[in-house]
Amino acid sequence: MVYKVKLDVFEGPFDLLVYLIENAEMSIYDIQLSEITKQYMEYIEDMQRRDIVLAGEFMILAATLIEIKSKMLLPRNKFEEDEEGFEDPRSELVEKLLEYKQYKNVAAYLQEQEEINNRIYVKPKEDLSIYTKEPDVFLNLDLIQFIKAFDMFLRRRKKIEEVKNNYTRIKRQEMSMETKIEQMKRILTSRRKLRFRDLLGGVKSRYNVILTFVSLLELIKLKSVKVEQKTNFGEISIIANEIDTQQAEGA
Amino acid sequence: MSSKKTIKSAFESMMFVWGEPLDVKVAADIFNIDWKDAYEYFKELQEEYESEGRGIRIREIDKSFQFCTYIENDEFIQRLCTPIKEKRLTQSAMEVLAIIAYRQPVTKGEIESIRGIKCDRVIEGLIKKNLIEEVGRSTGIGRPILYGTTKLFLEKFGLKNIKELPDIEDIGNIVEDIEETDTGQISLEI
Amino acid sequence: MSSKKTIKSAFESMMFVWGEPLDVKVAADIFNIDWKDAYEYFKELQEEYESEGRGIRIREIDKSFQFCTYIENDEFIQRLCTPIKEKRLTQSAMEVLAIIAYRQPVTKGEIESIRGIKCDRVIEGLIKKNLIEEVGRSTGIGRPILYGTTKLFLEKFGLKNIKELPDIEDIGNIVEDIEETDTGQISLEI
Repeated sequence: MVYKVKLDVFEGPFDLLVYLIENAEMSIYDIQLSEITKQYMEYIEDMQRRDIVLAGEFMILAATLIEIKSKMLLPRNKFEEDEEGFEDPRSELVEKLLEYKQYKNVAAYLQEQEEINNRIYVKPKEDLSIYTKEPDVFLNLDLIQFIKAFDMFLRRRKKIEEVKNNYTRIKRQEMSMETKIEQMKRILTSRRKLRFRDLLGGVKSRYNVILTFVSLLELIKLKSVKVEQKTNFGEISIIANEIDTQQAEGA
Repeated sequence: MSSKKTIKSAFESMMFVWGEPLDVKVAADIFNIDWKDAYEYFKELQEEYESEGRGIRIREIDKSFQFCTYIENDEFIQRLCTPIKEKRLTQSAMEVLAIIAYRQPVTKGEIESIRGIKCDRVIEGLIKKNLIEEVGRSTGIGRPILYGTTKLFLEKFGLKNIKELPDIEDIGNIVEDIEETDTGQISLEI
Repeated sequence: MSSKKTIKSAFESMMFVWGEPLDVKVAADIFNIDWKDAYEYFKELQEEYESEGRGIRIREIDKSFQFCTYIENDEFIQRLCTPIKEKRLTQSAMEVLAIIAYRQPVTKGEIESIRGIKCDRVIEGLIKKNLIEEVGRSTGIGRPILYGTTKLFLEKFGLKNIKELPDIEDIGNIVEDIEETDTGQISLEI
């Protein structure tokens, strides 16, 4: 039987196959594979003759059909036939075709719905530009955000307090006047004459300067050193008192 | 606090100016009322227009409500004017849309394996028409994009929500019924 | 010949689609009926929408009829259509508000000593936003103003009363809880 299909545009190889099966009045559950494969191939050849670009998927299905056909031609072995689990090589294809057919039906249903809905009209949105000029300012408040903000503040404050505490601790740990005096005395034993800045030991923090100066005053009071300053804000020269140095050395 | 009557009347005005489906939540927020109450009011209005046989009706789309014309009046509307109709969807677009509607969220790969053919272009077209959209990514290899239908899809096909789609098992019968009814009508007209 | 009911329903659909005032003559011609009858039908429809207190009404303009919104609903339409701009409180405003909320009634001096920074402007801003208010005067030197939170403050934060504020000792924990939940969500997203 020479089968002529009109050149509809098919939506894919399954679409074509379903068409062929239905046209041949075959049951989808019992596809006569030789017949349907022949028709399918004829159709594809026809398409190619007409120079219609066929998607690769049409060829893949053709190959699948031929594969199934050859499997069915193979003599079945007795053992397999007795098995309950014997699988018809067509079953996978049938399953796919049934699923596809279902969605084809859905497509038809949607088409109906679209048609029905096309009979209903809606109106466009009114020109709302008169309302959209000045937006309403709306204060967005959220309790969680509020708590978070406050917590952040509390944490920050706690941190500052901690830093402050550390700061005082460090201060207490800084050199005492007694230690400073001892240190200065040691320097004065090796160098009998020096400048105030030599006593700072490179640390020019306010604390160290004051500490050094106060210690120096103490040493003056103890008559351990003599101090000279030639001009206001000028260099302070310090000269160690011999006796005292010797005492220090002896100690 | 506004009375129910006032609120329902306001909902009608709001739907009218809005044109597009009006979100129940938006409407409820304007009166600071419960979503459920607002929904109830919309349903009551819908029922009123229907029972009075009005030429305008209210339809529900995805928790939104919209004024529209009574379907049976389309003939008279067309006599008055020819409203611009959108181009109908192609058969392939319908098939892809059908698969996405029932299997969403679904990947392109799944769609293609059901149809047995590539469908990049069709998907692109449906996205452009705003009938489908990306709804996430699959956890599978390559994390492919998952597609789902949009609100416009519901609107275009006159569905309240996606659950209103008939059971896929029944679809065959429904389509046959429609075809039979159509034939019936034609023979009556002759 | 169409029934009066059909014609009236069609008129409604036609007015709805037409948008602009629909000429009675045009409408009458579609049904091949008398101008007078058509006019009568439009007047009946107008009367129906009015007596039912609908949110959409029909107005007559020079022998034409048109759907429009009910004038008293203008306020609600405006609320629907006016875009909302969200504004948030600054961090300093939040801090001052928090101190007031927890220590009220409280003077500006106390707030400033807690924050270690002047806050005249912030307090002014909060008063303007009606989130805080003057609640009296302290008995201290100079009788400084005492501040407290307002009813709007409770409303905006969804609190029944000021006692519903989380315990200040718990604040650290609460924030940690929130952060943990947040992290949980993030890890789920990955």
